[in-house]
Amino acid sequence: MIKTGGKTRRGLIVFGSTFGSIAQLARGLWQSDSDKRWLTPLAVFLCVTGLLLIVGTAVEALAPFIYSIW
Amino acid sequence: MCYEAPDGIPNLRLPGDRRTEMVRDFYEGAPFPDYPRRATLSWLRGRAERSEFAKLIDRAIPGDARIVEIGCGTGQMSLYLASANRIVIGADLTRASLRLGVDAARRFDLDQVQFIETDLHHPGLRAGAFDVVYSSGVLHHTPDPRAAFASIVRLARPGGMIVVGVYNAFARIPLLARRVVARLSRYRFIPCDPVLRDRESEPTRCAAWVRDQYQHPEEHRHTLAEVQSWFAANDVEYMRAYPSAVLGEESEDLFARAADNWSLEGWLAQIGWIGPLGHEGGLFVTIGRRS
Amino acid sequence: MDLPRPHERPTAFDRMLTPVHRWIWSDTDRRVQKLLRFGETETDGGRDILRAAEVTSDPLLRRLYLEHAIDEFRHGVLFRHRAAELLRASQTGSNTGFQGDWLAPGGHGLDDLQVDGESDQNMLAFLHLSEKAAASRFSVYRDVMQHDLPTRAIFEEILHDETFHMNYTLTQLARVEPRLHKRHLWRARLSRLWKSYLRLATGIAAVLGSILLTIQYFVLLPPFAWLAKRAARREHFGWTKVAPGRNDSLDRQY
Amino acid sequence: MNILGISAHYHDSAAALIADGVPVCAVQEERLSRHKGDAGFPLLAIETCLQQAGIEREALDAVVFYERPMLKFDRVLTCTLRAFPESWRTFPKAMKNLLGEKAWMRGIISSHLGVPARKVLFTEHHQSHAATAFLTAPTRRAAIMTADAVGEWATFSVGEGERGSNGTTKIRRFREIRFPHSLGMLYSTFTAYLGFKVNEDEYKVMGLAGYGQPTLVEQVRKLIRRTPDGAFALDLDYFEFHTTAERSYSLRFVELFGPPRNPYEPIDLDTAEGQRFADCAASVQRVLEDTLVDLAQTLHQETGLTDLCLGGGVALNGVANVRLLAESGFERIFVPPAPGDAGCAIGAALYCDRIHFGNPDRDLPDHPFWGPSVDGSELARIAQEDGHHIEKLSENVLIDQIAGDLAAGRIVGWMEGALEFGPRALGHRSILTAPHTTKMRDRLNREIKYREPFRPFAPVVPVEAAERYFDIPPGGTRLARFMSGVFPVRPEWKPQLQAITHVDGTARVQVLEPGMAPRLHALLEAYGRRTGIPVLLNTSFNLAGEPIVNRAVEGYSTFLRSKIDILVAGGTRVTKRTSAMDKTEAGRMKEEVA
Repeated sequence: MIKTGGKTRRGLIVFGSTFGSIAQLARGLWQSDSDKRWLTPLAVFLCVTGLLLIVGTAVEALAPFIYSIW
Repeated sequence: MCYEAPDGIPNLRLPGDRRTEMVRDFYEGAPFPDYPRRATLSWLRGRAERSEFAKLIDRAIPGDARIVEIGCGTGQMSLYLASANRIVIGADLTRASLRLGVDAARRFDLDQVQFIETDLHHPGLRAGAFDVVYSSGVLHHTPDPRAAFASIVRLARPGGMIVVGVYNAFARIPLLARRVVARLSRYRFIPCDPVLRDRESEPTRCAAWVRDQYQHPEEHRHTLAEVQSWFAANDVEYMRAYPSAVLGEESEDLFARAADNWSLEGWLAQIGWIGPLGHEGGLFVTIGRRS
Repeated sequence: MDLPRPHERPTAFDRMLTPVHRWIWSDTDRRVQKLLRFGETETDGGRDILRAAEVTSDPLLRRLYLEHAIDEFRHGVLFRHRAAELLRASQTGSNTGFQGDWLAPGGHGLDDLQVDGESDQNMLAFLHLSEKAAASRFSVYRDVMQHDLPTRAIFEEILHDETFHMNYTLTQLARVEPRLHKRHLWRARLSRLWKSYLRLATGIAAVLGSILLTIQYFVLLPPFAWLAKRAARREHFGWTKVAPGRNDSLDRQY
Repeated sequence: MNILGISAHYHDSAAALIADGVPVCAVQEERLSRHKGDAGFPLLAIETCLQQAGIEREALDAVVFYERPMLKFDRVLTCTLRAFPESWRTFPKAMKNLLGEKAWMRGIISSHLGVPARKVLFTEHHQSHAATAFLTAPTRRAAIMTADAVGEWATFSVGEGERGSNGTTKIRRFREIRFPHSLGMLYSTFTAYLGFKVNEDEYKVMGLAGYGQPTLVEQVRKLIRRTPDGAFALDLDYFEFHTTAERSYSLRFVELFGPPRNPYEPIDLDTAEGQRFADCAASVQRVLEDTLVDLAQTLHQETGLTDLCLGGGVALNGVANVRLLAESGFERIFVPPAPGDAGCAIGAALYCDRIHFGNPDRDLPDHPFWGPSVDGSELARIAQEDGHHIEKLSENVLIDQIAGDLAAGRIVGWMEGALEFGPRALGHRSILTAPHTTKMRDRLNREIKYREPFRPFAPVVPVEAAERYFDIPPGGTRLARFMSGVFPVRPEWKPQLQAITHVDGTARVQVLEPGMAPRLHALLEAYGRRTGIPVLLNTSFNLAGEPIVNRAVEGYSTFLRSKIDILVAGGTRVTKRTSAMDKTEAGRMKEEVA
């Protein structure tokens, strides 16, 4: 049986991995052959919003309050 | 015993009281729901399985069960349930509806369904003969639902399942509110009815819905606690409700006992039904096991 | 008359029907028919419980079931004998009139229970309930049998056994499946309420999230949308070459 | 080296484990979770894979996800921007969906499995399709063509694969066609228009096509035009799938083809309306075939190879596959048993093994049976508990008895060995019956499968006898191995094979080699000895709307809930307690009504 650990713990692992993924996305867009440099700031910004979503799902109980950070 | 069986539908009905006759006349005028002209069994199953409940109940009933549906109307549920080695008796007050059911059964080549015309107070069926007694959207249209319930329970064998769908007092509030407006405007204006909106392009189905929901001559509404009291009075063990009356419980096996039966939670859940069930008629289903 | 023992108090329903029962048992013919029928159901019940004793893997239960089954068989014999006596006494022969069967139900046939393959818990729970129901009814029958003392004595004796059956099934049920303590039950209930709060919270969060994202959409996206549309217009239709190095590294997520 | 491949999150999740270059286990999540088309993270499937291989998570050398999440995010974002401002409703949903979860696959996989993030790798979606198609096919060198609805950006790609003499493997994709121009989307749009479920019921369109005439080809060609460089492009005015999630065809589409079908009304082929839908289906099918054939011809000329490997969901279209075989110039066509997204789990893992780690090429067993095995004694135990009639028989007796049952017109639920990977039941989880009469087809439809009457059932035939009953061209046997082709039934046999002959005289036949499923082969031969025709009707062992059964209990409950007469798992044969008295019982009940 795969033990997946608590939801919060998993959320933290996912959170930790996001920065590498965002960096890859930014690098990819910046160097892309179809010239999408202009998309990079928006994509990165939205990903940061996404971090909030991850935190929101990880600590469900406080989710409504997390959004008030905004 | 002799009985008449025109169109292959035995007539076991005794003349009823005035209010029952009124309901009968109401349905005799417009059998509902109708079958499309070339309906097939796969069409019926597709249509039935739009409802999660139909799928769950089909899964819960064993393959060799004997089922009686009280108030089967045109028999769509009876025909849907008539798979595997099940035997289904569909009983209704209204011959015009049953005739449609018989035609459909013939067309679908289902020989394990028998439709009978009868009254639920004197069903003329052997007591204790059925594994499942199913009755949805019927009891609340009888003059005395509690008594009607007592008489259908007898059809189930000890240990048999009773599945009863009635209007919920809470979940029907939105419709009652709309009905006030509808009556004031003499049914010219019915605001925010999602079913009517869906059927915008089909005037006959719209009219059928308005007739059934807004102009029914006999209608009662019940709470879960009320239905549970019927159960208790008739030696029926309460199993669960659909939608579940346990907060946050997903209904999977309809014939399994609910995780809990806590009345406060039941009330909270019923208030919660106003949303999802209130959209349509506000029908909830309670399932019990005859002890 | 001695007071009924705690577990053989009739239920409200049965108490309500006392006059009916009194009427049913008042007539000898009816009494004979009923006793014969009770004799049958008790014997049937005994057979089923015997089967349960054969099936169960629990040695203690096996012994108790056996005991129980023997009791039931004995009850059957008692009922039949008494009926025979009454028949001989009345000399009228049996005359089936209105039986009032459903008004005065007898013991418990187990015909609705598939004894084989039934778990011990289910079996015990079932037995407990049916014994309880039977005890309730028999106590009413006993009470209305003021005029027929021998029959009353039979019910008295059977009731004594029923009380034992009722109690052993309950204690065994508690042994086979130790009941959760009340506190556990409450904890379960509260945790469910908490979970439904969580769902509410995530629901609210989802709505808030949608609002935030929609605001972003209209505030943030327009200039990028313009750029995207311009780029789309310049994009050619048809084949796009797959750059040779694109699949070299499996580490890439982009 | 242990490599886990995962496909998840869109439809039909799956996991596959490759150990030392050979698949050990591959299974779709739906078969375990029992939710049809389960798209969740395939935890159960992963667990099964690890169990079957007998390894712990720590022993995994790599976990490969079948697409690149950030590239997908780029595509979704770009398309949303292009559709501004109509896309305002889809934007929050899409962003929550992607950024709330799916974009962070590296973290999700590593958090679920507890493997370090650096071990989580990614292949491109169409690269995975190409790998599934080429690496599982017994060919040294082949052209590769993949087509589906959409992966990240690509919807169609061509390339070639090569197994070198020194054990190295190469897969090179030359070029691709990008979203929103997609053959899969074109077909899915018609699926939705015809009132079927997108991503699930595309085969119904194919079945319906047999009843229509391609009279609307000109109209369909307006939707998809060929570009000067030989690719294709959709005219987006007719579509809405790239802007909204609600509907995939636009008002102009409806103007062109008429009102869409109400999904809840039956199709009546005798009316003009019903015929119009059949013609629509036939027309889009024809255009799909024509386009594929043309693209494949170009690829053939370009590569000069004799073999073609097909991947992606479009490769499930058996009619198109046969036309490709006949007209593209390729001599052999290989379609894997699971060409769709679920199959990518195997492809991604194999690609990682052969190309990323450069492990030497190995010949793979050429069968689809990679799932958990069924246990006949488990069936015997539970059926016995319920009092059904069971027999444990030796191999020969069992085969002979089942052949007798089939010849007597009984419906047999057949379970043996490992579960199939992929959408088709290829003889390990099948419902088998005699294929001779339309009566049998109608009985199956009425009592078990509840299919639309226009959908045909498939036959299975031993390879030795295939030519006798079916008109299979050279190379067709390979397609028929995994039911990937539709072939004509020989006219003289049609009266004896009514239940499996489609209205256009074809059948989606499975040609069975003895080595692939020896018991089923033996059964076919025994049936042939009894009846003279070694052909059986073979349909997947499930009820309508449910996934194919996996374990004995699921087969058993399906058996009880339907009118399957006999259930076989391993050496156990079960008959129903009540089946014999079924009719009398019904009669008695009806009497009692009085």
